[in-house]
Amino acid sequence: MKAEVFTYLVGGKAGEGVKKAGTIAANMFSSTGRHVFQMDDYPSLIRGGHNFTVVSTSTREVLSHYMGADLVVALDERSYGIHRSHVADGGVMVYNSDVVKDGEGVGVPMTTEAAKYPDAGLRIGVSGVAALSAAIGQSPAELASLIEREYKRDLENNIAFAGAIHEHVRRSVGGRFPLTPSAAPPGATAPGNGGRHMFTGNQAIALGAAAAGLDMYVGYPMTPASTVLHYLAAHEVDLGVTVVHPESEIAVANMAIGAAAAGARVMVGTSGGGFALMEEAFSFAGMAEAPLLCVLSSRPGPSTGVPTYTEQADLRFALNQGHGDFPRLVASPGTVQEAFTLAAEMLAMVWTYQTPGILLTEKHLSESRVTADIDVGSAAWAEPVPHKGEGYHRYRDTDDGVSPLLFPPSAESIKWSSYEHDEAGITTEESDTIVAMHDKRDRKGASLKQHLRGVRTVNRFGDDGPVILTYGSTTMSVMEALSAGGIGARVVQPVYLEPFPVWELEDLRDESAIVVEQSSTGQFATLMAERAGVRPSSVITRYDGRPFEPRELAEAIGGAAT
Amino acid sequence: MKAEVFTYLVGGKAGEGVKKAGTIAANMFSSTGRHVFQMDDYPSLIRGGHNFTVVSTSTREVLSHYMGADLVVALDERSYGIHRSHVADGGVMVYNSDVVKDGEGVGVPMTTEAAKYPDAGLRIGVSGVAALSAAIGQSPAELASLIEREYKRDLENNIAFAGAIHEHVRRSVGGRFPLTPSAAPPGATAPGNGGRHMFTGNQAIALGAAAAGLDMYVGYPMTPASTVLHYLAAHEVDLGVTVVHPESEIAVANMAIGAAAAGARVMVGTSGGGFALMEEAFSFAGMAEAPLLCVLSSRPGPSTGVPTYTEQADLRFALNQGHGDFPRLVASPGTVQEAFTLAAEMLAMVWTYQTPGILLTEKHLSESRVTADIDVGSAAWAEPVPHKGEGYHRYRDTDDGVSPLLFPPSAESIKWSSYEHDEAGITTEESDTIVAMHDKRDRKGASLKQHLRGVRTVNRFGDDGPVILTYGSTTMSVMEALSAGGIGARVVQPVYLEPFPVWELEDLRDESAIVVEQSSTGQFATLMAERAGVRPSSVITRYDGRPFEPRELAEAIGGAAT
Amino acid sequence: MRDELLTGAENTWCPGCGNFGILNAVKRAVSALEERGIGRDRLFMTACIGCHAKIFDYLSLSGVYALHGRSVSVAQGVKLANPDLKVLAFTGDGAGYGEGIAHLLFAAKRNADITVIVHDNGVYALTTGQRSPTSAAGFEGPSTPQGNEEDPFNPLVLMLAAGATFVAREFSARIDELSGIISAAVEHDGFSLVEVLQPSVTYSNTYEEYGAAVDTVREPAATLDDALKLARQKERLPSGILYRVERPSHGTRLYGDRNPVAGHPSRDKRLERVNALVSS
Amino acid sequence: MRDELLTGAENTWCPGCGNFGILNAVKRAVSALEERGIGRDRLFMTACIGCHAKIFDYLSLSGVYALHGRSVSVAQGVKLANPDLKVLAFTGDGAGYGEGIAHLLFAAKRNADITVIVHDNGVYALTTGQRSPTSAAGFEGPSTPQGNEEDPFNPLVLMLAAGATFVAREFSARIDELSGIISAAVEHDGFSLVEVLQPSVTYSNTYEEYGAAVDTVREPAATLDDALKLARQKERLPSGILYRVERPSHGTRLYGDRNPVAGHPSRDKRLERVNALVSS
Ligand SMILES: Cc1ncc(C[n+]2csc(CCOP(=O)(O)OP(=O)(O)O)c2C)c(N)n1
Ligand SMILES: Cc1ncc(C[n+]2csc(CCOP(=O)(O)OP(=O)(O)O)c2C)c(N)n1
Ligand code: SF4
Ligand code: SF4
Ligand SMILES: [Mg+2]
Ligand SMILES: [Mg+2]
Repeated sequence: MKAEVFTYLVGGKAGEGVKKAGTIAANMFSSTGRHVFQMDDYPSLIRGGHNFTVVSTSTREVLSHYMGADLVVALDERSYGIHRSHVADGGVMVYNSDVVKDGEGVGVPMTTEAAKYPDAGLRIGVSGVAALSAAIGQSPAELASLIEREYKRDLENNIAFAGAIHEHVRRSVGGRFPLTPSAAPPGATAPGNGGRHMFTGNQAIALGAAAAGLDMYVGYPMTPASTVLHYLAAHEVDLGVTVVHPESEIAVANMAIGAAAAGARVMVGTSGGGFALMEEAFSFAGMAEAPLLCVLSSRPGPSTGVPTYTEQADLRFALNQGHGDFPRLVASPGTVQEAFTLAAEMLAMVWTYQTPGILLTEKHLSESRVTADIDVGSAAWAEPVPHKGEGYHRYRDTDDGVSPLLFPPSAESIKWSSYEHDEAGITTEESDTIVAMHDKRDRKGASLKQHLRGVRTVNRFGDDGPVILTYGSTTMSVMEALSAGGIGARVVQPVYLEPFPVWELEDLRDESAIVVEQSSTGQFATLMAERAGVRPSSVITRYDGRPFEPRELAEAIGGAAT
Repeated sequence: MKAEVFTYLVGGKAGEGVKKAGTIAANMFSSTGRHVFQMDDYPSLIRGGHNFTVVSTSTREVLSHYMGADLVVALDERSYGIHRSHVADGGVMVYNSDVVKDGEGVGVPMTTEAAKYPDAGLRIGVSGVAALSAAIGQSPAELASLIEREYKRDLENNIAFAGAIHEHVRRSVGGRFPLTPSAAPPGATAPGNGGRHMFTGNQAIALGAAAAGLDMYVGYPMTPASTVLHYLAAHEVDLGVTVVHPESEIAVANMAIGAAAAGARVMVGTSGGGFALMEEAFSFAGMAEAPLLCVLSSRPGPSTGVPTYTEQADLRFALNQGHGDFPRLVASPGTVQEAFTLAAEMLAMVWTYQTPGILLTEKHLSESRVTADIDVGSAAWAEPVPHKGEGYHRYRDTDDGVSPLLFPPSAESIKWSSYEHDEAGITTEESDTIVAMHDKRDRKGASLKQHLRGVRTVNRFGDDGPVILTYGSTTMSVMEALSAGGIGARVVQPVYLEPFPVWELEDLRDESAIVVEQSSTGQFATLMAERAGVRPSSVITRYDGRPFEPRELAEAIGGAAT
Repeated sequence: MRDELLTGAENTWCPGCGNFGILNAVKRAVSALEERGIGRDRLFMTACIGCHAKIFDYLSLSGVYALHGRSVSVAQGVKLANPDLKVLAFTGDGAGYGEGIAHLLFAAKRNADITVIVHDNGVYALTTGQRSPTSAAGFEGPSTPQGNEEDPFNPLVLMLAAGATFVAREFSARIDELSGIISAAVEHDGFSLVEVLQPSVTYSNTYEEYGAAVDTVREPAATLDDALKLARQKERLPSGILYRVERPSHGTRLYGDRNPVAGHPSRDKRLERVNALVSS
Repeated sequence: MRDELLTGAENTWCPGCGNFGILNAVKRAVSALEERGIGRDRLFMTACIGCHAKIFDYLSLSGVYALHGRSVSVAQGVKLANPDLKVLAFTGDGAGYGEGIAHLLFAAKRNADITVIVHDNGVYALTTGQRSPTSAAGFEGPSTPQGNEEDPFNPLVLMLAAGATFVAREFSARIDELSGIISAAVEHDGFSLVEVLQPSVTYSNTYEEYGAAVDTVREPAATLDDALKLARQKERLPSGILYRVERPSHGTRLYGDRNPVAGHPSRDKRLERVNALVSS
């Protein structure tokens, strides 16, 4: 099983171009039509420390990086020490022999070679690409043209430096890992000549929302949600989405509600701590019936936690935000494709039902870069029920609880309110009106739930073997573990978590199941037990901030299943 | 049943002294040793509108006001209209005949009488007291001495005005409702001559925390929590509790964490919207292991909602605050006495287990004023596990997960952190340390849970009849409804809600039960079904902002039980 | 005759409250703006929570009744979404200078094209009279029964320091002057702050004090230095437009003449753009 | 030899980062304070989140590593709980002048007796270089690839406007001057702000610019007017203690010479007081 996946790992200091080397490697693979999964592991610092990127590639779909790498490139001593144990059977370690003495593997004097040119420290990452190029059997000319595309600044020195490294590696392991191209993917999104596109989860979310008609994104930087902000800001002009970065998350959420009241399809994004600051506005959106879509990308908590790593411990937090009774939507994508579709679908749904929603994801999906066929045309389109005719009341008490929308400029007055209000939006303290408005919102919640019955809310994979319950980015880990371990199982992945799609899970009541999640207390297992009546026979958790490793997870699943 | 309770209702405009009249009435009753329940109903405005106060009193314990009043005093026209239907059988309406023409009941020209003196508008509330005095058979002299105690400003005019009203009322219904004094309560807290003390829930909470050693209260005004702030500020000097009112709830929560790190027993308080703003700090307290006790007093939500009324829709919000996995304590008192005990117990527990806690209550308990025997000596005392000896590590990884505390000034360095950290409090991103610290906190959660097994976590009343599940201030409504309706039932009231005391509720698994709560979606019923496996046969909810009325509730319970 | 600018909701301000003056001034300003071609359909209001904010229920204008302290943020969101609207944010001294002061400073800094009207009564009125950021030292409220231990902010100085391009002060009793200032503020292309000295008859009855101390400023100060000096006067209260300067407004600097809402794309158009990016 | 003031935690600032200068200056200030009788056991630090805040892990002082933007609030809580401590709050331009600016303004307003040290590098460094409240207009960061559309705050002017009683500015490379300012700030009885011009070699390498523009101010300005003028200079960067004035500090005004923590009552004592109130 494993052999069909080739894994490349490059490690070094932050600021040395480790991530860039990984990205170039991934692009190289995907451009031949291969499937690729790229995972960046980096601490919360800007220069130094220890970064690494793992890229796994195959001719079949690959849904996780593997920590057993065929080719490891260690740019510094720390990387050599850490990643020695990550060299797979038959794999090769290429290390910087200037800083590692008597290492095992292929020693290359990277520092010495780099010192021949200015800015030695910044250049060293290029050797990661050069070593890979040699190991997969590229010629020096092929490498040179790659460098030309990717390292444009100070090009000549880069080519010379890369060539020298290539030569060192070629001598001992040149062509050791020839990679076959994969079948060409369906035309629409294919780059160049049968290649595949790669997206991070955050890019897919941004694109999905854009495809659903996003007009404005409001965000304040917070890892691992920041790249939604960065990506949309970078494409502000070509997409036609306005991007605003205000003074705080509180400003973000309240500005977004204002934008929605003016008619703009709007989205916000942050991580746990930032989302906590939006909580008051989340409840405000519930009362005002503001369509407010929030991307909540988790990292290990509580509090500041471990900012650049992954965890799934914000589940109960996401499901229960905001004081008071009001309908809300929470869903979590399992893959990059799904992130695209779901972002669009959720934007459309919060606009139809005028209530806040949370797209819950984790660093592992947000920042991993994966080959994915994104079917842009399949995206939902956010289109609220428009008011027609005379006599506008913002909170008209309709059968399904949904009040038609009208936007300014308008001759009729349109009043949104955080207070309990009457149909016209005027504050009320009257017993009957309070009840009527509670009932209206609850009915709207019921309509939303009814709507969800027509939507695919739970994914199922496989038709026999033990039941495995998982969600979010851990879905990818589970699926890859099953491939890696050759395990048959029935995987059940709820995509929608609130309203909880109990109707899709009736068959699991009182069934025993293996639960796989990234939270120390087993939040998802508890949810599935409480809401769906599942009996978790075994809860496989990981909470050290690192995503599951497929082979390790396969072993754990194997153990749990017997 | 009903007859043993006498109810007095006075209604008028805000600013007319309605609440004061009710308070004086309540004090009059309680000073004779009678049990009293006073409920103030007021909109969110300062002058005008419609306020009323209901005071029910009995020689037995009385746990709710009744809306069927024996004596209604309507100071203005609106009150007459609204409260006509609140006159009980055999009851009397005393109304302002200057503004109500052809009313039924005892018309008194209150405005005309008041106009004889300056500041007519402010004086009119005195007539509420004067009418009551006449109706219960007090002499003009008794009334005069009452006025002397209670309306000191412009005393002579008040006495003259009160006397005139008294005379009007005495003529038709003088002495209609003679009230027998009650048995003298246990000595300790009794005022004067066999009287009883009255406290609001918020006063009891403040006193309970003070009795447990509170050093500092930090608060930002928000109804219905503001009176904790006001009460402690008023008694800052005599209690020796420092009271701080900073710029926002975010400042409140973070200041409180700082105060705790310096060793101060600290408490904060707010309502839903304000608590939402503290959520980030709540998770911070989870990570830093800061003892942070928060009073969360609910009003109808979502969002700004209906600020001066009551609801219980913040339950799931309270139970799930803060991102990430960390232990937390949530409990809700059912009565004013319990509010006192629980506040002390919770302050002690958050200090022992160094984790945040929420004392969840509602406007109905916070602001209702009730006769209560508060046993000050029974209060818990907050005392953390102190560090002894050498080599201090703030987050020492102990068996029970509790790290001893040391406070500055200190020669050893004491480091609290919002980041994941090692035992010394230094930031970590290491896999093993992250796991160890998660495990330590989870173990501490288990210790807290173990501790709770030794605490009374669930109250039970009655030994046969249907099971009724309720919590918080609704407990009072349920108990009074059972008295009012002469209904036998087994009432189960979980006081602690997180850790959820499932061990106390095993006998209810798969049992059917009537659930009574104030939330439109039945949050408590869902919790009891999910966590304790109870089958709610019927969920009696009220969500118009008003507390349950005992006779109405008795009927609903009667209906549900059959 | 029904007043078209009022919703008809019951007014629950205390009789004599300074908020009535503000309400009347706003109504006059709306009429004046209409005469100058800014129709009320293009006016949009936001409000915080407090006595002041009840103006939301009374005025028959479109808007958002926002959270305590957040009307200024909501207003900026509205304006950025649809720059054709003229947005008025109503706030109090507690909401605007306390809970939400950050938003006010940043709105001034980035010259957000909104008008902020602060009903400054020096107290948290609706929550029964606690001290606010502009309460005098020694002020006795229920949270400071022994007297406010803080000195008040000078909000005008703060706003000038933050970069506000239009700063005015007026007394709520001077309805003509106030309505003139409000319409000028709405017409100002950029951030405008109107600090209104508003007596709370119940908690802080300052009619006489303000009546005696207010001085009309005929012309805005020529320089920021002069404006700072005017704003820092203590015995007298210079009123009127104290400072006005032109700077490009936030929306313009952010996206030129784009209008996100008016320019909302068709689905085809948008999918084309997304496709182009996905396939690039 | 192990440096007693360092924890030994690995330092992960970029080589050449201005934060090193601040760290060294603080260490010197701690020694100087010790010589003047303020032992390090009485020093307490709080930090926000950001590159700057890593100083928390490096310095071997007691403290709280707080949330992004909240070190100033936590510091005030510490100080009010135990006024015997000297509290230093470390913050960044993003944390202190952005997310948490309200706390800074109110700390100045109420003259909280804490020292705030702002590592102002004009950028959100730790989150990879987005613009901050002090970034220049046009600054290109990942959230503003087309250039920052806002003008920067002048934080010194804001702090003076808020009522700060001690305002200083220094360049992180001038370690001697900076350490002197920090120890003076700690000794100041009341709120002190130390704005440190801190180059981020990675995102905003301003060593030369600052080196050339810094002017030493020998004496604090005599009046607030003068201080405002000094602070508003644009071409040159007056550095040193720009303004210093005495006002009673917050704790003193709130509760005189009470010390909540040191005065924590015995249980008996407290129950006696509660009983007295309950039975009154
Ligand atoms: C987050 C939050 N905190 C507190 C409150 C309670 N609250 C409502 S109005 C108010 C004070 C308002 O003061 P100000 O803005 O000066 O308005 P005024 O009533 O004086 O007009 C407060 C604290 C709230 N609604 N929301
Ligand atoms: C509530 C919250 N929002 C966002 C973040 C993410 N965050 C961490 S550091 C930082 C910016 C720090 O900027 P600054 O204070 O200038 O510090 P620097 O890194 O430049 O020293 C941000 C936005 C966070 N930790 N918490
Ligand atoms: S309390 Fe004060 S501000 Fe509020 S309505 Fe009354 S007078 Fe006006
Ligand atoms: S990114 Fe900038 S502020 Fe952060 S450590 Fe590097 S140089 Fe210093
Ligand atoms: Mg006010
Ligand atoms: Mg910075």
